[in-house]
This record gives sequence, C-alpha cells and structure tokens, in this order.
Amino acid sequence: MSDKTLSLSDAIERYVPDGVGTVAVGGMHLHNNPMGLVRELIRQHRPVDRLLTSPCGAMNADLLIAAGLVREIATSYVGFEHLGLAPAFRRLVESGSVRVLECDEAYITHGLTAGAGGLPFVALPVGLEISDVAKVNPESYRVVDDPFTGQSVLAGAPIRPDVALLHAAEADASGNAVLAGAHFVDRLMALAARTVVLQVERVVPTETIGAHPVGTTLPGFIVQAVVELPGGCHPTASHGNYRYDEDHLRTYLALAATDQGAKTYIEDYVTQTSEDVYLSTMQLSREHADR
Amino acid sequence: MSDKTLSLSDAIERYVPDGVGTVAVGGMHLHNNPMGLVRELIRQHRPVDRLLTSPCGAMNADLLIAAGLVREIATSYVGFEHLGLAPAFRRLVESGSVRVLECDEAYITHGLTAGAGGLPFVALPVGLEISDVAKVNPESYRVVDDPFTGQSVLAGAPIRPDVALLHAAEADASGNAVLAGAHFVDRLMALAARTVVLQVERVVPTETIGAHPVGTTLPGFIVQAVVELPGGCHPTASHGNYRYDEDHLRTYLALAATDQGAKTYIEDYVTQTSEDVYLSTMQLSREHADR
Amino acid sequence: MSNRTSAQSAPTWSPSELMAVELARQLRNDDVAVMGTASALPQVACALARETHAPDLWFVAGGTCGVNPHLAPAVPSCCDESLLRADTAIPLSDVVLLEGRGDVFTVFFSGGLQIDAYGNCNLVAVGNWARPSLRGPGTVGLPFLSRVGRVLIYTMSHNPRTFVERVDFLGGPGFLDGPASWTTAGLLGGGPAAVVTPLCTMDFDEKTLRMRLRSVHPGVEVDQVLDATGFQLAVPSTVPTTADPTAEQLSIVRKLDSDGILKGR
Amino acid sequence: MSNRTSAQSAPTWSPSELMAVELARQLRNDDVAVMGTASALPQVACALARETHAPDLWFVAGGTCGVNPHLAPAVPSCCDESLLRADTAIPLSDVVLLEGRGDVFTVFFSGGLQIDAYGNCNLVAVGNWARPSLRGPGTVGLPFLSRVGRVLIYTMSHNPRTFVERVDFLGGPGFLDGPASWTTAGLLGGGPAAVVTPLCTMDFDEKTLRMRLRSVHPGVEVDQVLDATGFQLAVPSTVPTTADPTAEQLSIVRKLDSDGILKGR
Repeated sequence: MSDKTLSLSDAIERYVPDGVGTVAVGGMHLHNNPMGLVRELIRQHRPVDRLLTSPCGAMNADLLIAAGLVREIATSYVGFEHLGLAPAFRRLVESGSVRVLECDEAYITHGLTAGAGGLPFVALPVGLEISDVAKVNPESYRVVDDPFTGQSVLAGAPIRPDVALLHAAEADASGNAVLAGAHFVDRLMALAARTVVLQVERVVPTETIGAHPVGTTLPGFIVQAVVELPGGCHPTASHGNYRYDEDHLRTYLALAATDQGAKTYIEDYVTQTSEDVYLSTMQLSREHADR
Repeated sequence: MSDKTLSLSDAIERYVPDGVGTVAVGGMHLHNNPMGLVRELIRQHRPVDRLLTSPCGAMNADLLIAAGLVREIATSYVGFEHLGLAPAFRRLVESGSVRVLECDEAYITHGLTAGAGGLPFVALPVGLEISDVAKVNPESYRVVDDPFTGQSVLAGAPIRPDVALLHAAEADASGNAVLAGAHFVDRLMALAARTVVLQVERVVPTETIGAHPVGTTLPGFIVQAVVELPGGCHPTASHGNYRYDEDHLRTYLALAATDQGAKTYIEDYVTQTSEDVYLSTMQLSREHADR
Repeated sequence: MSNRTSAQSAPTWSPSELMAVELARQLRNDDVAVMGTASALPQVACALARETHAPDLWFVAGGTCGVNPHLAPAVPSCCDESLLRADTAIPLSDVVLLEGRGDVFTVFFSGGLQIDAYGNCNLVAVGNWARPSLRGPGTVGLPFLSRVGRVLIYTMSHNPRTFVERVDFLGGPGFLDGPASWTTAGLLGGGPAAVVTPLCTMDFDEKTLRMRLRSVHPGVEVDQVLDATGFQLAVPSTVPTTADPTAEQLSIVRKLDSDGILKGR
Repeated sequence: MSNRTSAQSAPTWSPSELMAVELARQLRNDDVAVMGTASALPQVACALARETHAPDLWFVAGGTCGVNPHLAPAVPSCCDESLLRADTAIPLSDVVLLEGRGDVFTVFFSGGLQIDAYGNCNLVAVGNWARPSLRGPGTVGLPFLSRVGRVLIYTMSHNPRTFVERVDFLGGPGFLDGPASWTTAGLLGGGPAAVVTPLCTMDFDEKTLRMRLRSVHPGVEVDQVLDATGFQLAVPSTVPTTADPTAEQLSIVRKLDSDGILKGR
C-alpha cells in the first residue's frame, strides 16, 4: 500500500495550495478541531478564499480569522458555547473585513451530502424558507418548483470543499481512519471534499482499523494525507483521548478580543513556535474523557 | 421506559393494518431478511399495496409475492444472486399479476434519505437520466430545472414507507437497536418509515446497546415494536449470528418455480406451521460467520 | 439574587436550578426532545422529567447526539464526549434528517440574542445583517423551529436588549408577525409554547400570539418583568407565582448537575 | 471445456479462473474499483491484481462494502459477512454517494442478461418491459455506469441471447447508440473498456465504439466467438490468443478462491 503519512509541513505545503478555494475544517464546537493543521496553515500563511465550518465552528475558524487568512466564511455558527462569542469572528465581521456566507445546519449537512453524492442540488424541507438565512445568501439558496407537487421550495447548492482538514483518532498509513466518539459532520466533509488531509492521534496498523464496525471509519481511497499529531486538537478536545483545555481557551478568548491581543496569541502559540514545541508545552487532560 | 416487546403475531396485527400502503422489507440479497415478520404477514394474510425492497431484495420479496400478497413492488433488484432468478417475482411479473415500480439503487437510497429528512424531492446525479428506468417510472422520477445551473436534471420522489419490517441483531425493550455486520439501507429505511417493526436475535439490556459506537445503532424513539425471534432471518443469513441456508433456499427456488410448488412451500413452511415450530426445525449454520 | 417577598429566608436554589425545574414541567411523557448548543439546562430538565413525571420521554443532546445521556454530570458543551454515555447515540446527520422529517421531535429547545414578542429567535446579528452592531454566532438548527411540535425558549438574559418587539434577523421562526402571517405560512410546527427566564415563565396568547406572562418566579415582582422586557408583554389579571421546586426535584437536579454548573447561575 | 489447439494437454485452469486473471490484467495500480451482485470473479481479479502488478489498487465489494476484503475465501454473495474481514468497511449509502460523485471510482464491474454491440447492459427485462418474456432481477446500480471511469463487463454466458445488437431495456449505459449519441450525451464516465467471457476478451473500436474482438482464449476459434455473438463483432486482421495464466497467477487465484467456487465453472 502507498504510504500517505507526511510531516505536518509537507502535508499543508502539498495539499493546501496557495490560492486555495474552499477549505473545510472538521470538528464541532470545542471538540475534534484539527488545530495542528490549522496552526500550520497560519505558519505557512495560506489565505483561504472560503472557510467552511461544520454546523458549529469554534477555535478552528476563529484562529484562522484572527490570523487574517479568511476572506469569507460559510457557517451556521462560530462560537465558544458557554465560554462566549468568537472574538475574532465577531470583530472582523462587524468591521466588514470578513464576509459571511450565512448557512443553516440543515443546509450544511445536506449540501455536503449533495457534494459527496454528485447531486446537482438539494431540495430543503418546507419551512426552512421562512428564516432570513436564505434571503441573505442567494448564492447557496435558490427557489425551485417541486416537480411532484408544483410547490415552490428552497434548494441548496451542493458543497464540495477543495480541501477538508479533519481530525481522526487513528488512521493507517494508507488513510483508512477511525472516528472515535461523535462524528459530527466530519464523515460527510471527507466524502464531499476533493482532497482530505487527516491529523490523527496515532498511526496504527491496518488490522486495527479493520476491527472497527461499519459506520465508524473512513476509507483510505478518499484520503490524501495522514499527519500523526498526538495532542493536535489542543486546545479543543479529542474524543477518546483528551478533553478541551478550558484555561487555554479562556486565555485565547481574552487575547483575541483585540487585534493586538490576537497578534500576540498567534505569535506566542503559532508562528514563533513549532508544532512540536507547542504540543510538548500543553497539558492534555483526560479527566472527562475517562468517565 | 415503555416496553415495546411484542409477540410476533401481536406486532404484525397491531402495526401492519389491513390495507397497508407501502411496506419496506430490510436486509439485502441473502442476508438479514426479516423473514419471521414476512412469514407472519403471510399467516395473517395482509395484502401489501406496495412492497419496497432495499436496492436488492431476495426471499423477503419473493415469498410475499409467491403468497399473492403484493400488488406492486418498488425495487431495483429481486433475485438470489448465484442461486438464480427470483422465481415468483419473475413468474408473476411476466404474467402481469404484479406491477413493478422500476427503481435504481441510487434513487432508493437517496429517496429514503429524502423521506427521512422531510426533503420534498431529491435531485439525482447527471447521467442517471440516460437509463430507461426513469422512462418506465414517471411516478418516482420527474425532470426538474436546476435553479443553480439551469440544466434539466432528474428528480426522485421522497420515499416514506408506512411500515418498515427490519431485522437487527439486538435491541432493548424500548427499541434501541444494534445493527451488526453490514447495514445495507436498513438504517435509512428505519429513519424514513412512519412505523418500524424490528425482529431481533436477542432482547438485551439498554447498557449493551449504549456500549456500541455512534453509527452502528438505531434510536428507540423511531421504533414501535420489538419482536425477539432468534433464527428469524432463516433461510437468509443474520450477520453476526448465522449464515444463509443454501439447501433450504434451493428447495424454495425449485418449488417456487411453479404456482403449485409455491403453494406447497408456503403451506409446509408458513401457513401450516407456527414460527416457533418452523424455527425449531431449521438448523442454523455459523460456518462462514465464524471465520 | 432572588429575594423572597415573604418573611421566608432566601431560596435555597439558584435561578438556573429553578429554570431547569420549570422547563421540566413543560415536558410530557410522550415527548421526544432535541436541544443544541450549550445545553446543560435542557439536559437537566429532560433528565429530571424522566426521573419524575415523564419516564418515557426521549431526549437527544444534539451535537454529540447521545440519546437519553446519562447525567451526571450535566456538561456545558453539547458536543462533550461524556454525552455518549447514553442509552444509545446516533450520528448528527441522522438528527438533522429527523428534524426535517417533522413528525419525530415534539420539543425543540431554543434561545437567542434576541427573542421577540411573537417568540421569533435571533442568534445571528443585532442591527443590519451586513454590518451588524453585534455579530452573533449563527443560526445553527433554529430554522427547523418551523417544523417541530412545541418550541421551548429559555435564556439567562431577561433584559430589554434580548426581549425586543421584533428580531433584527429571523433565524428561528416563532409566530412570525402574528396571527395573519402565521396562518398564511401554514407551517408544520406548532410554534413556541413557553419561555423561561430567571425572572418568570411566559407563554403566548392564543388569539394575538404575543408573549404573555404566565408566572413570576418566587421573589420577582410583575413590574420587574415588565421593566426587563423591551415590548408590551401581555399580563393576565392575576399572575401566579411559579411553584417552588420540591425537595425531590431539587435533589434530583443536584444529582444530575454533579459538577454544579447550574448552581451559581 | 477449453481444448488447446496445439498438441499440449488440456489446460489446468477453468474458464472462470482464466477470466479472473484476464480481468486482473485490465486493472491499474491507481484504480479504485467497485463491484456488485454475485461478484466472486471481480473480487478475485482485484485481489489478484493487488498481489501482483497493482498493490495500491482499492476495491469495494458493494453490498457489504468491505474495502479491500481479505479473501480467502472468495464468496458468491456480495453481501456476505465475511467480506467485512477487510482493511475497513463503510455503509452502502456512502458507496452510493461516492458512485454519484463520479471522480472516486475508476472501475465499475458490470454484466447483464443482455449486453449489446455498444456495451450497453440490461439486467431488467427481455422483450417488452411491461410484459417481458424474461423478467430479470432489476438494474441495481448500473445507471451509474454513466459516471464511472472505465466499465469492465464480464459474463459467463457468451451466446446470441446475451450478446445482442441492441438491449431491450437500457439499464447500464455503454456507448448508447454509438458515436453521435455518445458525444451528445456528454457523460462524465469513460464508457465500457473491456468485455471478458469464457470465450474471449473484447474491447471497443475507438471510431465506431462497437465491440471488437481483442483476443480469443486458449483453445477457442474466432468463428466460435462470432457464432456465439448475436451482432456483427468487429474482428481485427490478427487476433492473438489470450495469454495463459502464469503459474504464479493461478496459484494466487486458488489461494484467494479457497472454496474453489471458480474452479468448476
């Protein structure tokens, strides 16, 4: 089997080209964010034309925005749940520096399914047209006549990320991967993306992957690169491995409330440090994961 | 928790009303067919207005057809793989006694997804309109203008079975269930159906279900009835439990080649015998399942 | 913060704890409830209902999508792995499908940066959407409120910035612009059923479909609620006081919320 | 059944075994192949290719959807649980999605009750669809042939009933009605690439897009193929004989097909 394991820098250099179109970042809320890949994107200064989050992005989106690398974000949520609003997202959207392609959860989920399945578009449940979301996003939402009932219904454009940056608990060298814990929409992002770059806690033998049941894995033939990065979701949680680092997240939230603070955070924790050094500095807590 | 376990006869009597519309039967090819539920449908003589198979039906469809209970079948395949064509399906379709709502695999899969998701219809991949399937099934397939590209594309109607008869390896009394082995489209049938009747090898405590990872189970809140029926997939295989009974299947295929033979089979193995007696007579082989 | 009006001593529960109990009271034995972001309060409400009057209720902690998660502890993040300690767990994409099906979930918990007189919710933006004065996180699954049985709204912020006459951005549909628009829309869902805040519980007038005070929490005056509400709240001639949590309810809440995340709020 | 034309003794392999080897020869190291119903032959072909010239090839046994299933044994049913002994396994619904994506699978194995001069396949009905003289099982995933890189067709039945000028029902698109219709359709897929039967291997003329004899299997005469084919098969001036399986290939095939299901056929 071909070996798809790459160093972090090689993976980003090779698979996230300068001028990349849509980049999807996996994980949801404070969990399974592919932060090592995101930090390397910042180190290599790769501007992202359009960033797509799962229904709910957090640090994966806010840090890239704080680094000034996001022109537009397609999302239905960026925030830090009980810890507060997303500071860079909020600041740069309010100032008009970042454009929002406003989406709702159903559209992101079904739009990715359409992208994965080569479906030309997706007809959305009646009632979703009531919200203002479609009104402010005519690129993703249009109206179509249902050929069965004649009723006008909302349609969503298929979503096909150019690159999906995803976390998985484990993968083998050929890209077969195990999604531990919750899947969020990571499986759909992988199926829909043209290129999939995985960061994993561990590279394992293929036999380890093959022992997992149907519905919990990704097949390697849709994966281009595997980066072994134990701890790489920090400061977010990695299901099956460690929980989120609330103290570190609060540090980020406090700093990222201003341009200058965000700059400081990024210098201290990203651009002026290697990923190895970053990860060796951080403490991973298994507290909740063990329960 | 409410107890949804029922006897086989009570489950069919209560949840498959006389004059039922669309009944979906789970499993695929020679595997995981809910044969106990199907046999009981025959014992209680419930005519089915429209029978829906997974992409590939086998004994689950052919036996109901042989019993004269199917007016119309929505399917993309009924057969017995290497063992041969489906004798009753073939005979009764050729004679015009059973109508076929001709479907393809993609439409059944995506149509069930649309049914599960309240999507008004599903736009199908460009190229599927080339086959003759859509031409002979204008009820399920129509043409729609893609509001994003202006291109004419094929649309499929959502599929919402009134009742899905499914097999699962295990369930708890409240209907949380584990799909062992391959899932086929059983998960989608359960999500799309108005009523779900499960036959299971074993009723287990809820803790047993909760130990299974995301993506391998069904939630009880969409399940109406659980029937414990060890061996109930016979003569088809039950993944994780036993393989298909090729000798018995060949006996069926030989008999069902004629009206009279089908009648004999049904009397001998269904209407003139109880499910308990049937199952106690059959031998289950774990030969391949153990490897 | 809540002071009893009588001579009794200060209550022995926090506003959040009372809210969890009050939300539980809205739940029925045949409900299937779904909740989203930062949902410790509805988690506890559902688990409490299951342990008291609604043992057959189902609830899905959207995000992780644990089905009947086994609190304790209640957790602040809806995607916490601990929510997989549950009766079972399903993929988020299944939950999104079933939310669209419209005949599965009977209760959807909602909230917002803004909540208006007709129960419409806004988590997206205050001010003009294109250049908002406050950019919120986004609308998540709230557009599905249009397809669900009963919407239960809760918020920790009962003030005139949150409770506005009309939301600036319609993310989660309530009764829209009132009876005419609600009837015209002909939505599958039943609309908002109740609103629970640290001050009071509200419902909606059957005729006008506007928010109406149902009960004030122990120690809260009606005027206090009216001052904190940025629109004309309907007030019935008599406004009862929300029932105190029973000792049993409180003890169950604290068993479920073993990390005490509702305790101080 | 195959008699060598030379003085050599009868071949030591079955027609199916030769076909498995011949199908393997069509596969490339960068292929991702998918197969459906009753697919022991393509299973063995893919596994053989992986053990010889195409170690990086991926194959999915549609049905169970094991990814690179670990034969032995090859199994006659595509939904057999033993196909889950594999590098990994995914839900059938994922495979259906990816078949539609069109840029994932480079090889799709096909077959039919009828296969016509342009490589169109029919598994649905012989005669009039509404009242067929032979009702076949149905079309399964064959309409997806329109979106896949290379279609490899195989059948055990090389006779004029199977190989017809035009299929009665178009289930799996080949080159449709030939060059004009193929160009007009502008499909994503590359069309049929090869047809392997117990008698010979065929491909398609680049200009006419009609089926063409590429090689006859050892012991088979060209006339025998023409007699068994119900349409005018293109025949090049020289027709080579299909290469014998090597001892290594044959030994791998028999290791993979440990139940010997290809042996007698």
